[in-house]
Parts: sequence; structure tokens; C-alpha cells
Amino acid sequence: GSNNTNTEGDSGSSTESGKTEVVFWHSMSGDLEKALNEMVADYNESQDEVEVKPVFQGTYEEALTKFNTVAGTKDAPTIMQTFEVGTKYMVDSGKVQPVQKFIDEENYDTSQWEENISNYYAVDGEQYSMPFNSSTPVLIYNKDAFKEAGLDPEKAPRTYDELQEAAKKLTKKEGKKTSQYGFSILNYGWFFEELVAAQGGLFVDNENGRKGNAEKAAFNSKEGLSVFNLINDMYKEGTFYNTGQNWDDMRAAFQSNKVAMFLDSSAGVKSVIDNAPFEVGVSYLPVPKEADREGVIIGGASLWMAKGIEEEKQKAAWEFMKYLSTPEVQAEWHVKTGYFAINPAAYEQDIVKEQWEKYPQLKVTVDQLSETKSSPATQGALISVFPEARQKIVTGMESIYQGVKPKEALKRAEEEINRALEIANQ
Amino acid sequence: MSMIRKSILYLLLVVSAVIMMFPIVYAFMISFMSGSEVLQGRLWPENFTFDNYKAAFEKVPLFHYLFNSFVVSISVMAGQLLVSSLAAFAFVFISFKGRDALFFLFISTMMIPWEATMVPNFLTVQKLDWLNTYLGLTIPFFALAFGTFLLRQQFKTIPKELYEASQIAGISRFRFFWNVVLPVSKTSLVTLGVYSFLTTWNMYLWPLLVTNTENVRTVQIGLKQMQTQEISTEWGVVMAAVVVVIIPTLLLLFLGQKRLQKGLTQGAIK
Amino acid sequence: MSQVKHASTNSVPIVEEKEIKKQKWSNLMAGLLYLLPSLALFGLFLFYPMIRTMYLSFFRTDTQGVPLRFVGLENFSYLLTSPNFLQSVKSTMLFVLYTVPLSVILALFLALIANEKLKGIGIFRTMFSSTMGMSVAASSVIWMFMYNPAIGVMNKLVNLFGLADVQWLLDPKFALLSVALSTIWMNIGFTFLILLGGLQNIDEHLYENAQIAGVSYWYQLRKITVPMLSPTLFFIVTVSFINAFQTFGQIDILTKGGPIDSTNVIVYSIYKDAFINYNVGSASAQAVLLFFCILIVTVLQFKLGERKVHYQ
Amino acid sequence: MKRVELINIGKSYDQKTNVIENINVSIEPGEFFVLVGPSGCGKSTMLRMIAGLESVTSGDLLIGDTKANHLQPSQRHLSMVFQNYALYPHLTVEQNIMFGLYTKKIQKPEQKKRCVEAAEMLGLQTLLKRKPRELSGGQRQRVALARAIVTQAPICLMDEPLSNLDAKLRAKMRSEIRQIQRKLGITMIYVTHDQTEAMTMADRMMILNGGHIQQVGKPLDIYNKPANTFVASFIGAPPMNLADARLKGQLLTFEDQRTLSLNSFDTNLSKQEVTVGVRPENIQLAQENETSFIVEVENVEVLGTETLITFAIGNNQQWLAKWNGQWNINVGDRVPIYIDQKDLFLFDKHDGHCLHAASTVSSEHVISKEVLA
Amino acid sequence: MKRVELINIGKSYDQKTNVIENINVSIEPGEFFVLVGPSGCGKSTMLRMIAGLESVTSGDLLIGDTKANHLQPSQRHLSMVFQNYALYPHLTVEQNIMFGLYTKKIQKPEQKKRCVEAAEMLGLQTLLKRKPRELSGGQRQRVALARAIVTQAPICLMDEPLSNLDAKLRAKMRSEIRQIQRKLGITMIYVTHDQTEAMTMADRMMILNGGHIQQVGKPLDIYNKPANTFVASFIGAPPMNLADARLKGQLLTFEDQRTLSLNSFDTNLSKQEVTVGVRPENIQLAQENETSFIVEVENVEVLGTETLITFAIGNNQQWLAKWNGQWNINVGDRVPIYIDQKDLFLFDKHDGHCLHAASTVSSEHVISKEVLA
Ligand SMILES: Nc1ncnc2c1ncn2[C@@H]1O[C@H](COP(=O)(O)OP(=O)(O)OP(=O)(O)O)[C@@H](O)[C@H]1O
Ligand SMILES: Nc1ncnc2c1ncn2[C@@H]1O[C@H](COP(=O)(O)OP(=O)(O)OP(=O)(O)O)[C@@H](O)[C@H]1O
Ligand SMILES: O=P(O)(O)OC[C@H](O)CO
Ligand SMILES: [Mg+2]
Ligand SMILES: [Mg+2]
Repeated sequence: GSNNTNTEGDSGSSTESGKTEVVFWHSMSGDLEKALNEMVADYNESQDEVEVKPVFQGTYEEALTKFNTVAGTKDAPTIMQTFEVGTKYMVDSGKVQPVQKFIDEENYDTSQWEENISNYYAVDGEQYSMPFNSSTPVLIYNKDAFKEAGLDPEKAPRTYDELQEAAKKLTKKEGKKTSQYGFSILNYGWFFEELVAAQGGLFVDNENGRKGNAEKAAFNSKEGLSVFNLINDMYKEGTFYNTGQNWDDMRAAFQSNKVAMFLDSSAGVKSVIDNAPFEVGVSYLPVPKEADREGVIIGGASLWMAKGIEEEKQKAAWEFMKYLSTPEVQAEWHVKTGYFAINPAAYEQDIVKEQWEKYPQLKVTVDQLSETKSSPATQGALISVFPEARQKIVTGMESIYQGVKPKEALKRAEEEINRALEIANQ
Repeated sequence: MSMIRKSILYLLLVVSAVIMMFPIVYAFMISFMSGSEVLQGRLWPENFTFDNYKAAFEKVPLFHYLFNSFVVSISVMAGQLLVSSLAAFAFVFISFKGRDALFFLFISTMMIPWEATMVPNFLTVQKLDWLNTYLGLTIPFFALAFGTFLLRQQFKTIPKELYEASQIAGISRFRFFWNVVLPVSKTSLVTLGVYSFLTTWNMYLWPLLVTNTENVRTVQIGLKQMQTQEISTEWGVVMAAVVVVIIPTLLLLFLGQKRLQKGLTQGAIK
Repeated sequence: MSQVKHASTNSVPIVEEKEIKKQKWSNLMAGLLYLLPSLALFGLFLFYPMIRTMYLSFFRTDTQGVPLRFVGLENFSYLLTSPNFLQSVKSTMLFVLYTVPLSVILALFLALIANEKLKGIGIFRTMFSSTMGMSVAASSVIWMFMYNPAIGVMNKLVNLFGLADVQWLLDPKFALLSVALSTIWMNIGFTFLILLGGLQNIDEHLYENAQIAGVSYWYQLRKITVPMLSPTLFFIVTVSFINAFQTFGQIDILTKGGPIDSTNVIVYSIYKDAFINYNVGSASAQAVLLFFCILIVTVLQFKLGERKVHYQ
Repeated sequence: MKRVELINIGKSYDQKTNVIENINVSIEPGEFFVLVGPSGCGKSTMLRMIAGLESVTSGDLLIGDTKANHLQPSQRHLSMVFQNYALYPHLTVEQNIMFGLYTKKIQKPEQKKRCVEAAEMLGLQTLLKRKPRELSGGQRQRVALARAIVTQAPICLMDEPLSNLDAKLRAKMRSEIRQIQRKLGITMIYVTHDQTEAMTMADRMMILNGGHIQQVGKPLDIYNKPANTFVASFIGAPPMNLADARLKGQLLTFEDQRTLSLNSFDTNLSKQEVTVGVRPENIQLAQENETSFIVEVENVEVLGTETLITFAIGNNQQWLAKWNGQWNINVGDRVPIYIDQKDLFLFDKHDGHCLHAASTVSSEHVISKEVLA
Repeated sequence: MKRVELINIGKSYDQKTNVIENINVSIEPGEFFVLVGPSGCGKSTMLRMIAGLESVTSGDLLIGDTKANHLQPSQRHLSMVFQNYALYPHLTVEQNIMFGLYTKKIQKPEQKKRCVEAAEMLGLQTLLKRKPRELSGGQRQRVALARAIVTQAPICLMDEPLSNLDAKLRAKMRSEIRQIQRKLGITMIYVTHDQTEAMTMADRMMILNGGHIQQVGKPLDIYNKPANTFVASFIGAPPMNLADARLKGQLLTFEDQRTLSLNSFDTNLSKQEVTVGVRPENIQLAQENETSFIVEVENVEVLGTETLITFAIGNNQQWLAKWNGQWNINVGDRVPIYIDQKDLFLFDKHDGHCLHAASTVSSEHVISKEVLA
């Protein structure tokens, strides 16, 4: 764990030892935080110009809320980790310094980055933030349970039908009580977005907001409906477990055999495998049988630099960012967490090869991304009110468990998001 | 009292105590359990382990947060005592035009929901450059209508003659306030002090908003932080943190319970 | 003597008036000086923001809360027709309804049994008041664990009665109740302390007289205790109402307003609108509505409730 | 109307020390029995034990003829008027008066009737709808009385019911309570520390001190024949003057060597160490040749009707003489005083017991039948 | 020692009604001046105006020779002892006594000296380190006195300082206060509603009623020559008996047609409607042939030293007779009583003014020089 009991103020630009201090707000918890802190410690060790201070600020949403309150003041952190859907908000806020400036100044070679990833954070050709921890959603399943249920543990369900079938077999009932459910999706908007995109569906109009400001929600479509229908059908059949909104609750349910399959971020893969008392399988996101698989949107988060702070600090932050994107660091980051290496050269590193050997599951996530077809759908949506939109989707998912018709739920979410967009666009 | 009545009473008392205390004791128990014991849903740890406490103090700088909480709570307590007693003194010992209207205004502030003022207050504190400082955590709470009210009721019980005797002796108003009114109202001041301390110690939303760094974060936020980081995976650690957080206030409450109960009703009702 | 009298009757009024004015003025100044810290702080942190909030409720604002465009009552009219806000209002009302009467009744029960003169009663009093020393954050974390569907004790309890597991915080039918239950527990300590103090202020002789007359326990409770306690009850009910309307911490930790907004009480909704959805105008409008809600309830309380209160 | 009997009653609050001890007394049916004593002597404790509000530590309490030690207060069929009235502040006078009646299974009309009767008897008719706080002290007192009366309990207990009233109202209430008690024939047990009340109201009174009975008897008997120095100085205002002296043969020698001869004493006392007592009104200005001794006046208080003269006797004892009328005496004057031998009380110096009481001459004060026409 | 003069003083709290009015009095340096009157008559108000705690609504207040209407309390150089002592509960006796001295710019050693002196004078030496709650009522009283004394203010005001004490302690404190005042030669203004205090302590006293002066004078003069019925019934205990009667020639006819002849009266009164007054101790049992009238006894209270006999006169008036000793009289007895003409007071029935006062025979009570040896 972090042993950070450093208590000095972070307002001064340099620490006692004369190093430039860089405050780094992040949302990495558990094993991820451990890995992050190690990386930071290594960096601080490696040179004596810059001292990076990681500060945990809660979930992505909470951290963004916090950032919003201090953006543009001296209390703003030098580096801010923001999830992918905060991109538009950050760009619009005007309180951030696009890293493009430093790229240009130094002629930094961005081609070494995985394009799929860096593109997400480039708006109108300008690189706004530094890609850092990128993930995609995957299906994680309990191989032991598969065996027990007579399913092939090496063949995970690829389509909704297969998923439903498998889930039925995996569901164990003892009288009234269900001791093991087949499947679960966290009540979190990201999974909905991904499941829609995987079928090539858009989230908002104007090509997912990349052709101009999004004005209307677009997910109330065949693709969106199929997702809600899936949840609805499975929940009704009793093969779907509602785990709420908490990532850890969901993972705990999987580890304690309450659920046999669930969707998780690739960032969770490593930790799930390490902690599960059974064999864990990882597979692609399922799609409806009739749909073409388009792929996945890049998830996770990137690093943003605050505007209006001392040049010296920005420079220091840039140095740190560059350090993070070196193949060595990325390789370690990848194997410790399951996040992608933004620098594909990292996959050539020995430790990655070693680990892939040991954890073949890690590679699945990388493959899923590289098989993704680039399109407005898989590029992901750009909306400034994304956090609010996600809440509406969550409410929609939750209302399904209460017996609201999927169509109805979808429509309500659409209307509310439209209103939010309308307010935001004026 | 008949034996039957006594037994029934004791039965009721014990049952109620068990129910009331259960969550607290439960938290204590869990804080001593190993991770697997927690997951088994046990009520009693097989062998008490202090690992969770060690982990809790490692994960989050709890000592530092405790220290912050103490600083903040003590400051707010002192501030509230001073500001409230000054105001209460004016309401009782100085007669001037509009005094009653002002008092009513004071009382009416109790009705303003803190949340209704939260956004502008946040902006104010930000403008004052008080984010991440003790100032931002304390000053906005120094004025307390409830405290003024409580002390006013107490001051009113001070015989008018004490004031008059000082007037005749030519003692200044402030000296009277400082050397007579305050010492004489010790009990009420302690009551208000305990109350202030407890409520400040337990404050949640405001510190959540105005602190972003470990420097001045209070222990409640540490708890929240711990909970978002560790929930489900390490309940034992979280509960250890809970225990660390509640022990100071519980102790304070147990010590001040009698006084608090008397002082609070006295001021609150009459 | 008459000479003095004559001399004085002429000069007194002018001197007197001056003197009196001076006296009054100096008193006013002194009074204000003592009130200055309170007034300044109230002004800055209560009255100004309250007014600011009212002002902002007529605006669309940017993400930092800076007003952009005057929209009149649009924020209000949207809120009053928005099913989400109406749901918030409903949740708030339900929450108040669940917590206030139950906290008071349970605390009263505890205060009654803890008011008896028995050996070791001090320990029980201390235990009953203990939740006053518990922070919302700590309590909520404990309850969160107790509500955990898989390992929490609440489901064990439910199973004990042969019922199926309950998704305490995930099922909209239970979430508000669950939050209310934990809130009641948290409130009891303070409510209990106040009520116990009230009970102890009741003159012992009133009960002794009743004993000699031989009236039953319930009759005493109805005819002596409750009326004599009514000022205390009135106080605690008023305070509980105000507090219930302002509940935040337990919601943030336990449910974050979900599921399906079933626990999205107004205060939480304000927080979300202001700090997550960056819609300060709407948040302000809700704050204003909340203020009036509390005001109305409190005024009603005073109008209806105080009639039944017997001050000594 | 019921007898109340206390046999060897003792009470301890802390299981260690007894606050009252060895109380033996029998209160007759219809009697007005007054309990007096200084503050803290155990009066209230005794009353509360009789009421059943306090448990009896030792001894037997009989009410009527049944042992009542463990009866519930309500089963003792008595009423009680508390020192502070214990009126229910939230109830009207009427509701207060009828408060205890509902348990007695009495019909509403009957309740009402009793209430009206009691109110009339006590002059409360016009106040029935008021709340206690709208009443004066005396009126509250009467409501408390009415509440006791309506229960028609045969025994009524009152704990210093007049202590909060001013002198005038107190005098009025004294006679009212006495009249009501006579009219209803209740057995009354009345606690007070005011000796005027005790003297004027009691059929019999009991003087308590430190939890022990000092004396029980008719008020005048106690005044005239106090059992010991405590009673002697407690009953009578200003209190009896006391001073230590030695008795040798017929000669009484005070500590300052002043002497009084007791030639007319018929009792032959064996004790030598005595305390001499004499009431202030019995210290007279000496007529010629009668002088007992000459004293130097230390203080003179002319009250109009009477004059109080203070002088020293013994070792720093101050005695008071009370003379009718207004006397023009100055501090420092030396005055010859006379004390009649028959007005002297003698007490044992060590245990305070009365050895010899002054002879009362009450015969002198009986108006001859002829005069009464 | 300073003179205090009130010229036409009036006070109104609400600018509408005056609680006191037209007060003209001059209190001489070194005088012990007592203010008496029933509750609410304005005694405290007057005292507080003198102290400067209450503003003067009209008239002039002179202290020494300067007009003091608007002086701050602290500028008036006086000390005050409050009814409830107003001791600072958190300070020790010593600190209490010295509390006011620091403002007077007095050196520490001098403060200490004064404190010790005052404490010695009042017997407080051993209590200096105690807190007020550890003191008895009388001791607290003395601390309050000491606090007033140390300021060495020439004027001392006391507002019912003894009203909370029991009878015994009160008697003791009366003489102590008087002694200290004499010793220090302070001008004392003393408020009380207890007439015994007034009678025994005052050099002069003033009787207030309803905000108006009733009478100012020496206590005995007031007792013997009350200016009106109010004073007559206020001073003296039990109070003077009063009844309305018609005076025709030498014959006084009560409302119940009883008559008294006034043959020895030298004053020729023009009024016919009078109120007759007679003090209870002057209503005597008739000796043979002296009977004034026969009355039916309505109540008898034997107090030991004396017996109070109540009977009716006029239209439902109750009169009290006070006889020394214990009388064996029963309610309902018919008793012949005698009232000496010289003991009669006559008042104007309408305005209550005294028309004729009883002739005092104080000469009778002066002890002849010879006797005093
Ligand atoms: N509940 C109690 N617990 C312990 N001691 C008590 C209790 N009640 C009274 N006492 C003690 O018992 C003694 C007698 O008290 P009690 O009240 O009978 O006195 P009292 O004669 O009524 O005095 P007062 O005239 O002051 O009312 C006192 O010393 C008192 O301190
Ligand atoms: N602050 C005040 N405001 C209005 N009226 C007052 C105030 N103080 C006294 N009074 C009224 O003035 C009158 C005289 O009051 P004051 O206190 O002087 O009486 P008192 O003679 O001292 O009576 P007591 O013997 O009861 O102390 C009373 O009728 C009282 O009600
Ligand atoms: O948990 P992460 O970091 O993979 O992020 C998941 C989503 O992309 C958040 O929006
Ligand atoms: Mg008593
Ligand atoms: Mg007064």
C-alpha cells in the first residue's frame, strides 16, 4: 500500500530538497494504486529534479467533481487523471493545458503510441491529454464453474444467445435461494456504451459528437434496445445478478462464486486472477448473434495538465508523463494491472512475454482491441455531460429490475440526456 | 418497585442495549478478523489480529487525519464558544434597540439548510483562498445560532444582581463578561463545547468539498477514502479505521454524557 | 428645596434627552460590537449565500457556477414538472416520515426505560446515547457492511426468520427504508439524550401523587409524562425534521441516491446537480425549494404543534 | 377515619446509617397529628413511608388494623398534599382535582359532584377552568387540598403545605385546613417545621430530631413540660433561654458565679450539673427587694408591642427578656431583673432531659364562669 | 458619610404609569434609614434609582451636594448589598471581597489589608478560601457585607438583605449590621418589608405604599402615631384591629350597634364617619364593672407565651385580642372585654388619616434611675 504520510503543503513549487513538486490526482485504488505508487516512487528515485506526489481522490466521478471545484485555482493539481468520458468536459473547461504544446516544442514522437488510444484524446487534431491507463471491457468467467456445469471452459460465449444459454446452466438454485447466478453486469454506464458500440451503435448524434457538438442521444436504437432486452430477459429468468454500482462488490461476488460470468474492465483482470480461488477465463465482449462485431471503445483514463500554473511545474509534469510512456514502464504497468501499454513497444519487453506466458488472459484484452474496426461507434462519444448521462443510463438499468419495460427505460434515459445536452449546449 | 417490574425493566434495557450496541460491537469484532473470517460472515473472530489496524494506518495516514480532526474540532469548538458567548452576552446583558429582532434573526438561521448555502460558500472559501486550509474547515462554523441560543438561556439564569454589583463597583462590561459570566457558565460552556466538538468531528460533506490534499483532510474523509478504496476486499481494514475514528468521540461522549444531557435540555427547551 | 426644583425643571429635559440618547447610542454600539463576530460570519456564510442561491436559481450557469443567462422561473418550472425532482421530493418526504416519528418514539421508549432508578442504569444511559458520538461516515460504513447481501448480518437475520435474502441497498423498494433504518439508529443517541434530560426535569412528586391515586402506568404516561415532556418533544421533533430534510452523508456513502433515484433526496440531488452535473442553477432552485419546505414544515410545526405544548 | 400505627419503625437510605430509628407512635382515627422538627430530621421520610412512597427498612406499619409495610401506595387509601403542591401544570384546576378519581371506578357525574363540592368548600368555584400557573400560591394550595379531599380517603398526609406562603395567607390557611379536617373527620398527619402551625393546629404533635422522637403530646403539654432542652428551645418564640449551672443544695450557681436560690423547690434533685431554662417572657424587671441579679444590657429591640432586651449570662451566653410595651432602655444600662423560681426549668446538663418543669398557672387564665355570664 | 436627597422623585417603567411619585426625603449623613412597605410598593425601585441602576424619570437626586441623576453607578461612590447577596459563585470569599477593588486603583497590599480587616470585623477570617456555595446563608450575608465595606464607600444600600434567612439567624444579623454601620459611620439606606427589622434597626424609617410616602419618622413615633390606617395596620404584629364606626358626640357606634363612650376625650372631632383602631394587646379581659362589650369567641390560638382570641365586630370584621399566657377558652365562649379609651385610635373613614392617636404611656416604662443603681 501507499505509505504516503507526507504532510507538507503542496502549494510551494518545490520541496525541501529543491525538487519541483508535481501533484498528481488519480483514481487508482486497491492493487492499481499499489502499482501506480510503485511507478511514481521509481520515478522519484530515478532523478532529482521532480518529485511527484500522487493523491487519491476517489472514483473517476468523484475526482472529476473535485477537479471541477478547483480547476483554474492554485489548488488545482498539476496532473489530473480523468476517465475517457471526461475528455469533452476537460476540453471545454478551458482549464487544461493541451500536451500538444510540449509535443510541438520538443518534437516528441507520438507515433510510438498506439493510435487507437491516442486518437481518443486528440480532438480536432490536437493532442489534449497524455494517454495513460487504457482499458477495454471483457467478459470474465469462472472456468471451474463452467466445468461443473458441463460447459467447455475454453469456449466462452460470444453471442447473447450463447451467453443466455450458458448462464442458465451456470445458475444454481437451492430451493428459493440462488447460490450461483450465471451472469452479471455492473450498473455502470460504461458497459452499456461498450455493448452498444460493439454492435456498431452510436451513443449520441453528430457521429458520436465528433463532428460537432452532440445534440441528441442516439442510443435509443436497435443496438441499445438489444442490450436492455438482454438484461431484462436474463433478470427475469433468474440467471442475472444485480450487483449494484460498486466495482468491488461485483468482483467480490465473482470471487465468492455468487456469479459465474461478469463484465469487467481489463484493468481488473490481473487482480481478479490473483485473488480468485479458481481458474479464471477472459473473453471478448459478447454481441447479438445477428450483429457484426465492430470492436470496443478505448476505456480507462488519461493524464491532463492544469493550465495557469507555473511553467516549471508543467515542464516537470511533462517529464513525468514522458517517463510513464516509455516501453519499460508501460510493460510493467501492463503486467501489473491489465491496462494496455500505450506504447506497443512495451509488448516486446521480456517481462510482458513472461507474464503472457503465465497469464494468457492478459493477451485477450490486447487482441480484442487490435481486432477493433475504427469507426465513429468505436471511437466513443464526446459529450461534456457524460457523467450525468451515465447516471441516467444506470437509472435505466436499475429500473429494468423493477419491471419497467426495456423500451420504456431506454426512452426515459434518452429524454433526460437530451435535456442535459440541451442545457450544456447553450 | 416490585421484582416483576424490575425484571421486566432490566430485560427491556438489556435487549435495547444489545440492539443499540450491536453495530458498534460488530464493527469492533470485524476489525479484529482476518479477511477470510469476514467473508465467512462470522460474528466473532477466532483469534484477534491487529493486522487490520496496521494496514489501516499504512493505507491512509490516519494519525495525520486524526490530528487534523483534532485541530479542526478544537478550533471550531473554541471559535463557537467565543463567538456564541459574545453574542449571547449582548442578548442578555446589553439592552439596545432591535435586540429582539436580531435575536429572532439569529434563531431563524437554524432553519436555513446548510446545503442551500453550500455552493456559494464553496465559492467564497475558494475566493478567500481557504481551500485545503484549516481556515476553510473552521471559520465558516464559528457562528452558531444553536450555541448562541443555548448560552443565552444559561446567561439569563445569572442573577441580574451580579451584573449590577459589578456596575456599582465600576467593573467594565468586558471584564464582567470574561471574569464572571464565562466562569459562572462553565457547565453550559462544557456542554456546548462537547456538542461542538462532536458535530465538528463528525462533519462530512464540507471537509469532503474543501479538502483535496492530505494536509488538512479530516478523519471522516479518510474513512470515506478508505471505504472507496478497500470496500469488499478488506472490510476488516475499513472497520479498523472506523474504530479508530469513533473511539475519541465515544470516549468524549462517555465522559461528558451526564453534563451534556443536562445542559442540552436546559438550553434547548426553556 | 423649591429653588432647586425650579432650576432643574427648566434644564432637565434637554440634558436628560441628550444623556439618554448618548446612553442608548453607546449601548447599541456595545451590543453590535459583541454581536459583530456572529453577524459577520452569518452574513458571509449564511445570509449572503442564501441570497446568492436565490439569485442563482433564476439563472443558467456555467460549470463553475458563474451565471450565464437569466431564465426567470424556468429552473423552477422544470423542476416542478420533472419526474426526477418529484421523485426526490417524494423520497425526501418518505425519508422524513420514516425517520422522524420512529427516531422519536424509539428514543422516547429508551428514555422511559432508562429513566427508572435502577442499579447500573448509568451504563445503559451511556450505551443508549452512544450513537451521538458516532459520525455519519463511520456509522454508514458499519451499516453498509451489515447490509451487504452476501456476508452482512442483516440478511442472516432475515434468513433466521425463514425469509429470502434482501438486496437492502440495491432494491429500490428497500433502499430508502434501509437508509432510514440506519439513520434512525444514528439519530437515537442525540434524541435519547434530549428526551432523557426532559424526563428528568419532570417533578417526581407528580408521579408520587399519581401512585397514591393508584393510576396505571399507561395513564401516567398519557396524562403526565407526554404532556409534561411536550416542550422537549416539540423541540426534538422540530430539530429532527430539520435534520431529516438535510440528510446527506449516509446517502452518499450507502446508495449515492440510487437505485433508480429512490434515495435521491433533495439535498443529495442538490449536491449532484451542483457538483457532478454542473447545473448550479437547478441546484440553487432546489435549495430554495428545500428552504421553503423546511420553513413551511417548521412554521406548521409551531402553529399546530405548539398549541399542544404545555410550558410550565 | 383510620388509625395509623408505627411500631419500631426505622429507615435507612444507604443500608448503613438510619435516618430515622425506633419510631413508635399510634395516630388515632380522626386525629390531627402534627410532625415537627428542624430541617432534615426525617419528617418527610416518615410521611413518605406511611404513604408507601418509601420502603420501610425495619419495624411494622399498621394502617387500620392491617400491616401495610408492603402495600402499594394506592392500596393504602390515603391522600397526600405535597409541599410544592405537585399540581399538574398542563391540567386545569378541575382536571387536577379529578385526576385520581377515574381509577376509583367512580362515575363521571359523581366525580363532577365531588369536585364541585370540594371547590365550593375551598372557594375555588370560579377558578375551575384555570391552569395552575394562573393561580396565586394560596389558591394552588387549595387546589392541592381539594385534590386530596375528593378522594375521600380516610387518611390525609400533608408535607409542609404552607411553607411557601407569606405570613398572612399562612394564618388563613391554617384555620381553613383545620376546619376541613374537622368537618370531614379525616385522620390527618401533618408535617411542618413551623412551630406556630404545630401549636395552633395539632391535636397532638410529635417532635423529631435527628430521626429520633423527642416528645409526643398535646401542644400545650409540650410547651409547658418539654421533655428536654431540644424541645424547650424548639417550641416557643423567642426560644427559651438556657445556661449551664451547678446545683448545690438549694443554690444554683451560673458559670459567671451568679447565683439563684431555690428555696421553694420541693423536688430534691440529685444531679449537680444542670442546664437552667427560662422563657424570655418570664424574665421580669425586678420590683423592689425582689432582684435576682443585675445585668448589663447588650441590645435593646423595641418592637412597639414589646421590647426585647439582650444581656449576657454564664460564659458568653446571651439571654433575651421579653417585656410588654415600649421600654426606654439603652445599651449599657445596668438593669435589675427578677426570675421567679416557679418559672425555672432544670435540665440534665449531659443528656438534656428535663429534671424539673416550671409550674404552669393555667388556672389563673381560666375565665370564671360568672364572668362569662 | 454623605447626605442623599430625593427631590420630587418619580419613576415610570412604561412612560405611562408611575410606580413611584413625588418622593421628597433627605437622608442625613451617618443615618440608618429604613424603607418599608408591602411587596411591589416601589422600595427596590427607589433604592435602584439611588444606586444608578435605574434611571430617574422625574425629579432630582442629590448625593452629597451634587446632582446625581445621570451619574454612572460607579461614580456615585456607594456600595450595595443585594437581597440574594449577588456573590460571584466561582470566586472565593477573598476574591469576592476584593473583586471591586482593582478598579479603584488600589495597591494589592492595601486591598489585602482591607479585606483582612473586614473579614475580621465580620468573623470571616477562617472562611476566606471557601467558595460561596460552601457557606451558610448567614456567612454569605456577611461576605456580601464585607464586599460592601471594603470599598469604604460613604453610602451603603441594602435591599432586603435578610429576607432569605431563618428567624434565628435574622435576629443575629440585624444586630451585626447595625453595629457595623455605627462603627463605620456609613450612611445606610436599608430596604425591607419586615417590620421587626424596620423597628429595631432604623434611626428613621419611611413607609411606602403604592409608590407614595405614607410616613417618615422614628420607628417608635410611627408605631405610636401612625399617620393613617395603612401605617397603623402595617406596623405592629398582629396588626392593629380596625372597624368602621360613627362618632356622635361622645358616643362611638359600630356597625353592629355596639357602642363605646369616649367621655374622657378632650379633642372635639368634627368627623362623624371614623375608623376605630385598637391594637390586639390593648383588648383586655374585662375586670368587674369595666366591661366594654361581650363578644363571642370565633377562634382561639394558644401559642404558649400568648393566646390569640378572634371575635367578630362590626359587619363581619374579625378582631384579634392578644393576651399573655395560656388561656383556656373555647370557641363559642362569650367573653367580656374591655378597651381602654386611651388605647383607641381614630381615623378618617374616607382617607384613612389619623384623627386621634392613642396616648402612649412610655413614661411608665422608663426605669427609674434609682433602680438602675
Ligand atoms: N432519597 C434519599 N436518599 C438518601 N438520603 C435521603 C434521601 N431523602 C432524604 N434523605 C436524608 O434523610 C434525612 C431526612 O430527610 P427528610 O427529607 O425526611 O427531612 P425533613 O425532616 O423532611 O426535612 P425538611 O424539613 O428539610 O424537609 C436527611 O438527612 C436527608 O439528607
Ligand atoms: N423592570 C420593571 N419594568 C416594569 N415594571 C417594574 C419593573 N421593576 C419593577 N416594576 C414594577 O414596579 C413596582 C415596584 O417594584 P419594586 O421592585 O420597586 O417593588 P418592591 O417594593 O421592591 O417589592 P418587593 O418587596 O416585592 O421587592 C411593581 O409594581 C413592579 O411590578
Ligand atoms: O476501470 P477503468 O480504468 O478501466 O475505466 C473504466 C471506464 O472506462 C471508466 O469510464
Ligand atoms: Mg421534608
Ligand atoms: Mg424589592
